[in-house]
Amino acid sequence: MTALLEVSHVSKHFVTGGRLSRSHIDAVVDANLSLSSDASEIFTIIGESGSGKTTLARMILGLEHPTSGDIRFEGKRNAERRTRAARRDFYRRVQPIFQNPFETFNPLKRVDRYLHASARTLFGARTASEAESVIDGALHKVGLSLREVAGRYAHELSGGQLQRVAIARALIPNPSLLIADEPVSMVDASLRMSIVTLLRDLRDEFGVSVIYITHDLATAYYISDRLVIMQKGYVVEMGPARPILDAPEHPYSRLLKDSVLSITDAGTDGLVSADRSESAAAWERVGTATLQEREDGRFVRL
Amino acid sequence: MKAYSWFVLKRFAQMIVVIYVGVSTAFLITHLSPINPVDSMLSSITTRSNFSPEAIEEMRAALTDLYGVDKPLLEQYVNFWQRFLQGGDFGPSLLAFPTPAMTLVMRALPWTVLLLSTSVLITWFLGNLFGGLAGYFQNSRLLKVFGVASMGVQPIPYYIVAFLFLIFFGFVWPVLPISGAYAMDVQSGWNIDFILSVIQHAILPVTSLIVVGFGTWFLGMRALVSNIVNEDYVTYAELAGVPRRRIVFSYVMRNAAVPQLTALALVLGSIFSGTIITEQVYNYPGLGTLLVDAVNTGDNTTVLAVSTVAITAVAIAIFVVDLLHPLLDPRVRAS
Amino acid sequence: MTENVLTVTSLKAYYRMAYFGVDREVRAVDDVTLSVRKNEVYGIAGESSSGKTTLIKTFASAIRPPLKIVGGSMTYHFENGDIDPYAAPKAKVDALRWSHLSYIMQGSMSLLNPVRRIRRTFEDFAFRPMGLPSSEFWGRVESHLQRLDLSPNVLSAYPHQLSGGMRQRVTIALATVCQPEFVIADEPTTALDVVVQKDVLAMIRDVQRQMGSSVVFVTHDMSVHANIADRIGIMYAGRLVEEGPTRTLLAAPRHPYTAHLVASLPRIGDTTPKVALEGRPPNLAEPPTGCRFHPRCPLAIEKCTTDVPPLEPVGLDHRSACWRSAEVRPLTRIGHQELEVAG
Amino acid sequence: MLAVVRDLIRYNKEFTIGAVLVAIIVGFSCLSFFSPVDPTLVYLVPPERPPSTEYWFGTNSRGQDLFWQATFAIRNTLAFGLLVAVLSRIISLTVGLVAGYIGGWVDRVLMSINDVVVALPIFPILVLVYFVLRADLTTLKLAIVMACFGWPFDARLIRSIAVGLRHREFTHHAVFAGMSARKIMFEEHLPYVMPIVLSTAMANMIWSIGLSVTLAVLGFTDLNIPSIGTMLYWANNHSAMVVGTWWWIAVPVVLVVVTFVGLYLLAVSLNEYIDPRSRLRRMGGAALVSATSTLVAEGGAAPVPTLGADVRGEPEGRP
Repeated sequence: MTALLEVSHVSKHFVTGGRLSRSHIDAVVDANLSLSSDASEIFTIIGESGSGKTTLARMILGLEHPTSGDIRFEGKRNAERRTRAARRDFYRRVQPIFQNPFETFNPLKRVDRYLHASARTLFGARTASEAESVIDGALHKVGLSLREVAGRYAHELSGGQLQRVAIARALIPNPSLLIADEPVSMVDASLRMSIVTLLRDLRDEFGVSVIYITHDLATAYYISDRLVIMQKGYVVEMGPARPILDAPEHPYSRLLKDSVLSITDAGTDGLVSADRSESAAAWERVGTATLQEREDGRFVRL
Repeated sequence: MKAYSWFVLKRFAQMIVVIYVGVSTAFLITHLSPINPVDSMLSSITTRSNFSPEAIEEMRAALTDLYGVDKPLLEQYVNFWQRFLQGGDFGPSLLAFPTPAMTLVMRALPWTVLLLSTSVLITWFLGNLFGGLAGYFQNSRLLKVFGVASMGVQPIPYYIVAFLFLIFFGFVWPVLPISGAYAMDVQSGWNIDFILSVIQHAILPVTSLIVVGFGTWFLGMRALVSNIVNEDYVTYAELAGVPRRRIVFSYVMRNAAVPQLTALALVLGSIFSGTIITEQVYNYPGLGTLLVDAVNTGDNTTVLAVSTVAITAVAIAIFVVDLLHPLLDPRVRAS
Repeated sequence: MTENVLTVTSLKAYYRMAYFGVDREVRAVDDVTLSVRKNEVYGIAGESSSGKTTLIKTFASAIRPPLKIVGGSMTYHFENGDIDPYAAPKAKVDALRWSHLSYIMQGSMSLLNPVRRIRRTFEDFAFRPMGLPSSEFWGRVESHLQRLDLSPNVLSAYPHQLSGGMRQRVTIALATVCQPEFVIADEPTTALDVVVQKDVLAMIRDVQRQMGSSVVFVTHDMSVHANIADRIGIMYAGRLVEEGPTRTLLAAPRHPYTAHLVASLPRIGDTTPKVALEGRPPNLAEPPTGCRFHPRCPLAIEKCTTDVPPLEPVGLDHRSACWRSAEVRPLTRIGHQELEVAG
Repeated sequence: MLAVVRDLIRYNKEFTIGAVLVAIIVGFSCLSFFSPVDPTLVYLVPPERPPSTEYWFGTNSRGQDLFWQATFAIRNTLAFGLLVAVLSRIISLTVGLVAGYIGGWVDRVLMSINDVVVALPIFPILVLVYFVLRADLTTLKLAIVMACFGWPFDARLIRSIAVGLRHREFTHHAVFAGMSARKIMFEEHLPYVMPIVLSTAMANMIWSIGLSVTLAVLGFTDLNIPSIGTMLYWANNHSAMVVGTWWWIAVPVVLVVVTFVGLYLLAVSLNEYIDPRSRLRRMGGAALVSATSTLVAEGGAAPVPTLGADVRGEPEGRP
């Protein structure tokens, strides 16, 4: 079983501030996860802001280099991809989806620019018509068509549409891994589910694995196969998605779940500020705590 | 206060580096010239009669020290720094032989500092005040007039504005003295007549500097404030019905002052150049007039002395302005 | 004395803009009638381009060109009498600010003046409206902070020294220190993390209960409304399409947009397929004719495309603007009531 | 391109005035190519004649026709300003982009050099350079020296834009879409860098011309090349004010003032026009028909970063 992606003992340590007023931040501490290339799955990374989930995603994408440990995609480390050709191969296999659709597209340029670039350089389409058919195919996968998108500027489309175009662009080289960093947080709630279900359909119909980064437990519950919960850089709970979210074991996971508001608590007056004591206590011991395995396959850092 | 002391230390180190690089640049430039100044300056002295031999000897020593052909460049560089650090003993000037060049410079420096500090203070405050009001009250016609005037005057160089003022007050409406720092018949010292005369003579140069400087600050502040006005904390204060005067000064202007102070540190170098150019037009006895006279008489030591002192003075002035920065911006103080 | 604190009758507020020769009128708020009762949290929900932010800007009488009131009227009912902010002189309206009417703005991170200690900001905002001698004023402020379990030494800090959540709490304390009768909150918790969000919402609800004042709470997040609002008004394309008590509106919506909105939200523990709302948010420079939801509405009929449905009562304290409101069924089950799922 | 100019002229008063002034100056300086007389020769016409139908700008004490003299003067001054502007743009663009894009210690080193050069008073150094080189300080050498001191203000500005662009999401998007670094820099990022380069180029021209005129008036340059500065130098030398030939001073002063004001207005309006934010608003103008872009700023989940604030219209300010 060749591993699609292996993240072993990866840590990332930032030093900010000038030479004199230094401040040290451990963004990610000893993160481990692996995706197999046999079965496509949706692997979710859950965490609040500052939990290190985005830093981990950027390291997998090669936008940041880990301070220690290494990340291998199909056996090769990012640092080994020196030449442009090697990097292009990596881009054919791994594609990102960014958070803010309006920031993903250069507001001054037409939207289909990126589609053509991917079709030509990544997919290798030689003629314009070949490129257009590849693009149209990818757009259909996300429920759009080239006619709707050609020649348009980013602000002429809605957030939901733009995000779909971004996903279509990522699908052009038929990647085996999509890394979606909070892909729906900027999209209207009613349209959010259409994109979340789209990610699930991509897994089922096209065998694309997705690393889904979010702070929203509800969407995570809806589409994830496995998930990781991160607290200030540490993986505190990891394993099969639904069992963990139905009955979280780690105090921080429980705190997260209790804090999630839902329309079902209408009229139940359940709005009382969450009790942080247990989670704070667990955080004190995080340095010495280790990941302990449970029967249902999850790991909890206690 | 630990953060503040770190900040001061960092800024002080920056100043030292600027002085070192600037003064070294001056040294290198003087050594670019093909002709060797030693014999040219000595010959022009010895042709003039009855100067004490020790003074001539002293000049020869200084010149060979600095420009001696036989000495390697590195040794001259070391000598140069030794002389600079001993209070700028570059040897006697040609202009007023045998008085040392540095004495002439030290006599001229205070006048430049007087002109520079008064004009910078006035333009910085007035320019930012009116620019801030123009940025906040964008419909007021009076402030729009200021805007148009600033746009008209701001690009005009110091020399031209000073020259136009000179013509106006020299020929058209001669009510102000147009040259020198104080009247001849006044005894210099801390007496009233002298001070009044100094003020009267300074009016024209300072006004000329203010007219040029005001536009820069006015337009910079107006652009800055027209952005700050859309900041959340300003809109929120307006929503809360906080009195307009309090919003304009403590919210809008107070926040705009921080970047405007950094801007002052950035442009101090060019304002200094402008000041000594303006001095020369009114032959105000500052560094500018001294520099031009030195160049016209081929006085190497004084030109070198003026350049090095100018570079050092600007570096110190920038350091002082940087020290004010944390006082205006608590984020720097507490970071 | 009506038991309302604010009545709005057929309010119209449009953006009128001219850009390089292109004149455009955007009908952000188009004929909205609603009233906010005393001692109530009235939630206003709506997605992008629904007009909800423009609506509450008109509530706070904080509009500047190019936004203009083009029709209808609005009246505050405060202790010292009724006042129409758009008819009354500016000075009289400004006198209301912070004493009777306060505002918690979006962008909670940058509402406090960065170069000014929190103490001075409290003084700027609250000293004049409170009208108390200085010692008594600071006593009142400190007790108010204690009640919101904020330590008084937060007053001597600068905003950048506080965390995001703490800054939001201080803003809420600032907006409620004068015990105003009417507080407008525009997406106050959108930028916060889930855990901090719940604390801040609980804080807003507690303060509202202690002061007995009315809060208009705007957010696009229906689950926030479910937890904090007593009544909810749903905005779509500049119009109020449904209004009712929170529980009834979520469990038994009587407008297709609300039904779809509620049904499309994922919940932990619920894996039933979610039906997303198709189509694009409306274009308010040229809104669709008749009911503005008809292009995306599964129940739309000929009448919907021509006539604008009025906001009619459809139940106790429950109004809906839909020609087929009777036939609207909830698309999902909420709570324990047994309601079959609409076709 | 024509549409851009038409748009600017219609909606931007400053641009129109600026363009007219600069056009006059450039036109006037082109006349120098048709000048019947060699500007360096003296005593060709009766000296000190006031402006008249025969000698439009009058003649000076050195027997030169000021009209033709002025065409050469303004041409040389403008050419010098352009040369310094181009040279200093090259340096500030390279330093700014390299520091911005590469970052790390390269950025710190370049920026500390920048901070040192910015703190040096330029006039005394230029005088020192003249004093040392004297005759062989050709215009080209002076231009190079000025360019070496004129780049730091703008390098930091360009760097901050480059740093901003490097971290924007659409840059990562372009990289992953397979665009080459060159294509990203020239097609994606250039429209953001151009406004700064253009407006700072004009500001730099104003600065360098101002300094060169000042040096020339003091006699610190090659005095027989006709330029605005040397004209003023000879006018002073012959104490024009005392003698009464006021037009000898008025001509160069008016010309240089018109040049500066024209360049300045052009720089300000061009910067405002090319500035991506206002371009967005103009595109937004056309796209206002689809009000989603307006009302997206209404709230909901998709705040539009720059467009929202702009589309709400020009702030009318507070009456």
